[in-house]
Amino acid sequence: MTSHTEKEKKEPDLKVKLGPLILKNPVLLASGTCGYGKELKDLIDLKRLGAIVVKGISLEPRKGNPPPRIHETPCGLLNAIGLENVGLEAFKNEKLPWLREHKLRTIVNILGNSVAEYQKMAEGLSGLEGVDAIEVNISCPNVKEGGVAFGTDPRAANEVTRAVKGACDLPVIVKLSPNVTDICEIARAVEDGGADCVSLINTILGMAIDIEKRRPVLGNVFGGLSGPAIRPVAVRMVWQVARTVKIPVIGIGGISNFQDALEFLMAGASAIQVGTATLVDPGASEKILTGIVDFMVRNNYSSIGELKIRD
Amino acid sequence: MTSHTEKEKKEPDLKVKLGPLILKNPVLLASGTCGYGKELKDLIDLKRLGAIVVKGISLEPRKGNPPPRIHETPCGLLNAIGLENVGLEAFKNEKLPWLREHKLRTIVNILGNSVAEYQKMAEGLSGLEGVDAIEVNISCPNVKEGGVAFGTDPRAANEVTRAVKGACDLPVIVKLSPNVTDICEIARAVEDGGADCVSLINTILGMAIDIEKRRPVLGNVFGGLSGPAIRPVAVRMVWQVARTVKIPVIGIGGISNFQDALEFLMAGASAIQVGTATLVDPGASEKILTGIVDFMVRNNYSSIGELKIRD
Amino acid sequence: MENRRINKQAKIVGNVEIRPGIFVMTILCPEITTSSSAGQFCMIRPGNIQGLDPLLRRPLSIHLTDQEKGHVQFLYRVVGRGTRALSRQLEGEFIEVLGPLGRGFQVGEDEIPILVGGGLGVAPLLFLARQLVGRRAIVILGAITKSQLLRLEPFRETGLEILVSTEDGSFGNQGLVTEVLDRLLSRLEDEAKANVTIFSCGPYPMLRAVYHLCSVHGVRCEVSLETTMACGSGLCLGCAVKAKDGGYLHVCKDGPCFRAEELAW
Amino acid sequence: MENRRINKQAKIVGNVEIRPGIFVMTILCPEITTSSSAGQFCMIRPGNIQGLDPLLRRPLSIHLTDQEKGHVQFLYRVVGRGTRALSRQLEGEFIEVLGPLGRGFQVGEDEIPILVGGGLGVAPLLFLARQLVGRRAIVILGAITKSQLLRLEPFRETGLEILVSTEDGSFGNQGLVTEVLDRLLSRLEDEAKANVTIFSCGPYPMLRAVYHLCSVHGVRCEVSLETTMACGSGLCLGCAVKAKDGGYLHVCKDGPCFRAEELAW
Ligand SMILES: Cc1cc2nc3c(=O)[nH]c(=O)nc-3n(C[C@H](O)[C@H](O)[C@H](O)COP(=O)(O)OP(=O)(O)OC[C@H]3O[C@@H](n4cnc5c(N)ncnc54)[C@H](O)[C@@H]3O)c2cc1C
Ligand SMILES: Cc1cc2nc3c(=O)[nH]c(=O)nc-3n(C[C@H](O)[C@H](O)[C@H](O)COP(=O)(O)OP(=O)(O)OC[C@H]3O[C@@H](n4cnc5c(N)ncnc54)[C@H](O)[C@@H]3O)c2cc1C
Ligand SMILES: Cc1cc2nc3c(=O)[nH]c(=O)nc-3n(C[C@H](O)[C@H](O)[C@H](O)COP(=O)(O)O)c2cc1C
Ligand SMILES: Cc1cc2nc3c(=O)[nH]c(=O)nc-3n(C[C@H](O)[C@H](O)[C@H](O)COP(=O)(O)O)c2cc1C
Ligand code: FES
Ligand code: FES
Repeated sequence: MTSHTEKEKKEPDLKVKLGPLILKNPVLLASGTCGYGKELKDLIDLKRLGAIVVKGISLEPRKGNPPPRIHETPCGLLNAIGLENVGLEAFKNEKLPWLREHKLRTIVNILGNSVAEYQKMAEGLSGLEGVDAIEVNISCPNVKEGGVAFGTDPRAANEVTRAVKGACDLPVIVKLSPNVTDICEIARAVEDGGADCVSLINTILGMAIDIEKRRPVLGNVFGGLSGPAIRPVAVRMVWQVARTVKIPVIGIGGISNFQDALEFLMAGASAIQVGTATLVDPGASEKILTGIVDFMVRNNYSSIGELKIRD
Repeated sequence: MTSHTEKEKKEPDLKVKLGPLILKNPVLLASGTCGYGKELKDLIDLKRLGAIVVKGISLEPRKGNPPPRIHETPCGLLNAIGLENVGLEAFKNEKLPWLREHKLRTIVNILGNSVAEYQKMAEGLSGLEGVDAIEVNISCPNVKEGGVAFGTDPRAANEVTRAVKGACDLPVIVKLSPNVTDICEIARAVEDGGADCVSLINTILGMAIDIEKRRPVLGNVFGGLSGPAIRPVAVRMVWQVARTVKIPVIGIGGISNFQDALEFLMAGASAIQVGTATLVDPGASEKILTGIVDFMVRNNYSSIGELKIRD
Repeated sequence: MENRRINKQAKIVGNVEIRPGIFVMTILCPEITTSSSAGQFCMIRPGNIQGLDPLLRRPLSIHLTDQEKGHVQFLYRVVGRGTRALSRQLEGEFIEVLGPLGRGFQVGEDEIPILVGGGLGVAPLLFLARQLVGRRAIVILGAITKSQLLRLEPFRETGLEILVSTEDGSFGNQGLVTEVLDRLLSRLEDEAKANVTIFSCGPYPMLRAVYHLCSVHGVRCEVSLETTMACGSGLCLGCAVKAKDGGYLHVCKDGPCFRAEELAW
Repeated sequence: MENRRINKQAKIVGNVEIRPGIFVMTILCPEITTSSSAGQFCMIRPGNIQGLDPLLRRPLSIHLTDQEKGHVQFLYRVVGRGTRALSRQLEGEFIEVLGPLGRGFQVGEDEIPILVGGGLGVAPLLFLARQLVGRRAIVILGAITKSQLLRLEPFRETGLEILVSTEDGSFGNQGLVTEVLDRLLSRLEDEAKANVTIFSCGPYPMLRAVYHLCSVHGVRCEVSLETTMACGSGLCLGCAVKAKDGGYLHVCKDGPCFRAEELAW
């Protein structure tokens, strides 16, 4: 009897479909926490993962913010890296070839100061071998429109999505900011704009004060809060958005172990990204993947989609 | 020399002025985490504190939400109590007399489903001996206007403030929700409405999923996240609001020790409230008060206002 | 009775693994020995937790007190991070303890108490049994199998009548504690039944079965409930359980020991 | 050189308080002994942290390695929660360790290295001194007072020339290490200076003074810097320090050991 039951527990199907993008499993590395992949090459087997989302790149290279850039908070991390990155050209010439050679599924996270910049980025990435999808980071301030972040204004979010979608033939994931009254409104706006998928959440705006020095800790005053501290907020938003849009949702925010990842997959995410946990332990994503598989086997789930709570 | 310097270090003045409300020190107990005061009477010396903000009361008693109502998250607490409370009449007859007898500075946290309900509450509390101020909780859904929370709509927030202010002669504190794109907009709206003071933040909307049972943990699905996890978000919002409005700000969110409290006082708060920390350790507020005083003496601050970072 | 709760750091004088994953911790806390009664609990924070995670204290029933030595004991099972941290603490280290909390078991003078404990549910019952020494009272202890039967010796030392059952029959009667209880109650005259009160603690399904039996036999019943708790002291209203009347009761102040008929089962 | 970093649980074989609040921890981690060089560091997570707070690993310089035994040592001061947790770990327990990380000190074949360490800054320098055994090299160690002077014996065992200064004169020369260094460099011919490189680790003001001296004397200088770190492995870009050219360098991959002239001082 036991051996019979054991036999029935076959390997679950881990494949996930994110619109046109099909990945072998739902565990991705989040942008800004895995460099351009190569930084992790001796520490984990990158090939095991669903995909890696590289550090956000802009049209021109950026130096980033003055230090201090990071600060630990209770179960969380404040960062104000300031989107330091090599820029589109250097990414194509210096970073992408390694990713391509190693046949790693690569999602390129992009950010711009204007709709036109986003569009140019999309054009520049379109048709490039090795780029599997674009993730549009709309959490940065829209300098052109007077400091309003694209991610907090449904119309701007829609416009950016349209522009990116129109400028390339790649699957487009739009990454949503949690710093909004109604994230579903933004999600609907980018769905209408043609997004193939949404990912959420980016960091929550926070800050800390050095009471001895009597000034903000971070060089940039404000920073983005990530890590386990924000997980309950992220799970809530994924739950809400998954019940609002028809396109797939990628869950992000404080995922440290397989149990956390399952919370998101049950809440309605089709895949998840591991961010801060990789900084704490570079092996976190692999452990999470193993844990998901074991859980599925143990509980007789045969596909990732089956995990979703349907209500 | 040393003895001279020691002598110069005189006791700092802890008094705080919250508009018309003057309190002997800046450490308050947050609504929903200290009952109606009496629950703590054998555990701390309530008289030492600036004031206590009693559990939010509504016009009619409320049963609250089905269990489970609380869930621990990393450095945080999700709660979905559902505003269980004894109602205005029972508060006046059964809870207030004890607070009055013990001469405790009492701020009454109120909530309603409509502007009219808030107004009635304010009328009912007006002129009552023992009530020092009203704290208006605008984070609950505005049932009349179709489920929009008063706290997320500047016009509704303004209207509620006006109604409460017009219905009583008490100092009115409006407690802001963090679940908004721009908390400064709401703060301005309630300032325009005549609020004497704002307090922030209330809990951040979150949820958790029980992966074994494959359903939300909380009986109410969603809950409010409090505790150290949210502190960086709260400090940021206090910093922003204190630079936006002219009325005093009370800082709330994840304050567990005196260092945390000082972050808020430096960020621009005139006083602070201790919430979840009291649940973890009923003595937290007293330790925080002692810690603030020691810090001020050590660093030669002579008043609470001096702690504020001016930029 | 006025509350005389204390909130302090207490020194650990013992922390012994009596079964795999099951510990008895003894702390020095004279204040609690003098003010607590059986069925009450404490909120505990292990002193070896370095940061703010886990955040909340954990509720543990008072297992036994020793007024002379000022000792308080807890019987606990390692189930998660809080209890794991606790299990790693050594003699001489400290824990934070708030207690005694809640409503304990209410035993009438002339009653015949029957204590029914399953698994870890024996934790508060040993304290009760000690309080009943010299009285007419019966203790029914149950477990799945012999090796999971807890604290039989200390119960025996009370001199009370002890009935034991294991589900697999490896020790005592074979079967559930409710079967033992059923047989016991069935043998009683109605007059005797009127004097009996059941005091029970254990897994929820067991408590429900006990309450059901008590209804059938028409005997009084008190049960000790568990819920998630944040404060344990009536501040947060987080520990609600459904009451018979459609409202809610709060385990940390209305309980953890309830008259079973107050609850919605 | 290709990175050969490892990320694993390593067993503690010793954790000794050598001065109040100052510990030497020894772990068993043969992989690191074979791939590390002086000036590199590891990211450490104490195994006795129960929850997720503190969240991040802490950077500690490699103090010494023993290839034969497979031992790696760290010299650390208890300053906060992470180091406090570490200090409470016992032999036989585990820590999580990621390393070796970063760019170590780069010592040329024909150079005369002068090592300048203040306070805890001696941590990476002992490893360097060991690598220099048998070579012509000088070590300058400084502290505020005698009792705060660390690891003098192990440095002496290297057989290198050791100069010691304390600010209060309670041991060795009275004054700052920079004064000792200044006198030393002043005595050297320009030709000799061309062969000298300073390797320094200590508080930032000391490093700045050392670099200033080196500029004046025209000698090469490498310094080991500290910043807050999240990952220690080049993933987060959090450990930026201002570079001479107006851009940023990253302490965890471009450093922690930098040629001093690359930095904006
Ligand atoms: C009034 C009262 C008295 C109790 N007395 C005892 C006792 O004497 N001995 C004993 O071993 N345990 C007792 N418990 C249960 C004990 O409180 C929990 O086992 C403990 O809180 C788990 O903490 P943890 O951090 O180890 O586990 P967690 O990591 O918090 O959780 C691990 C698992 O335990 C469950 N759990 C968490 N909290 C509770 C809880 N409060 N009650 C039940 N299950 C929970 C979780 O759902 C999860 O499945 C009592 C509970 C209450 C409410
Ligand atoms: C490359 C590198 C090598 C290091 N090598 C050693 C070493 O060999 N021995 C040693 O004792 N220390 C070393 N440090 C410093 C050590 O990392 C910190 O002391 C440690 O991270 C503090 O952690 P904590 O949790 O105990 O303190 P926390 O609670 O995090 O902080 C307590 C105090 O320490 C300060 N602090 C926090 N992190 C750092 C940091 N990374 N650097 C400096 N100060 C910090 C905080 O601002 C605060 O004032 C090194 C740092 C770096 C970057
Ligand atoms: C150091 C750091 C850098 C980040 N950089 C980016 C970025 O370039 N683009 C982006 O879209 N998100 C960036 N993020 C956000 C993460 O991708 C992720 O959305 C967020 O951290 C929440 O997930 P986590 O809690 O698992 O870290 C960054 C986060 C961190 C901590
Ligand atoms: C159990 C619980 C109940 C609460 N009830 C109320 C309430 O009735 N009214 C209110 O305005 N805020 C209520 N709050 C919010 C707190 O007053 C406070 O704003 C919030 O918890 C953040 O502070 P903290 O992190 O210090 O807890 C409650 C919070 C908790 C944890
Ligand atoms: S646990 Fe807080 S009121 Fe019961
Ligand atoms: S600490 Fe993360 S890149 Fe240096």
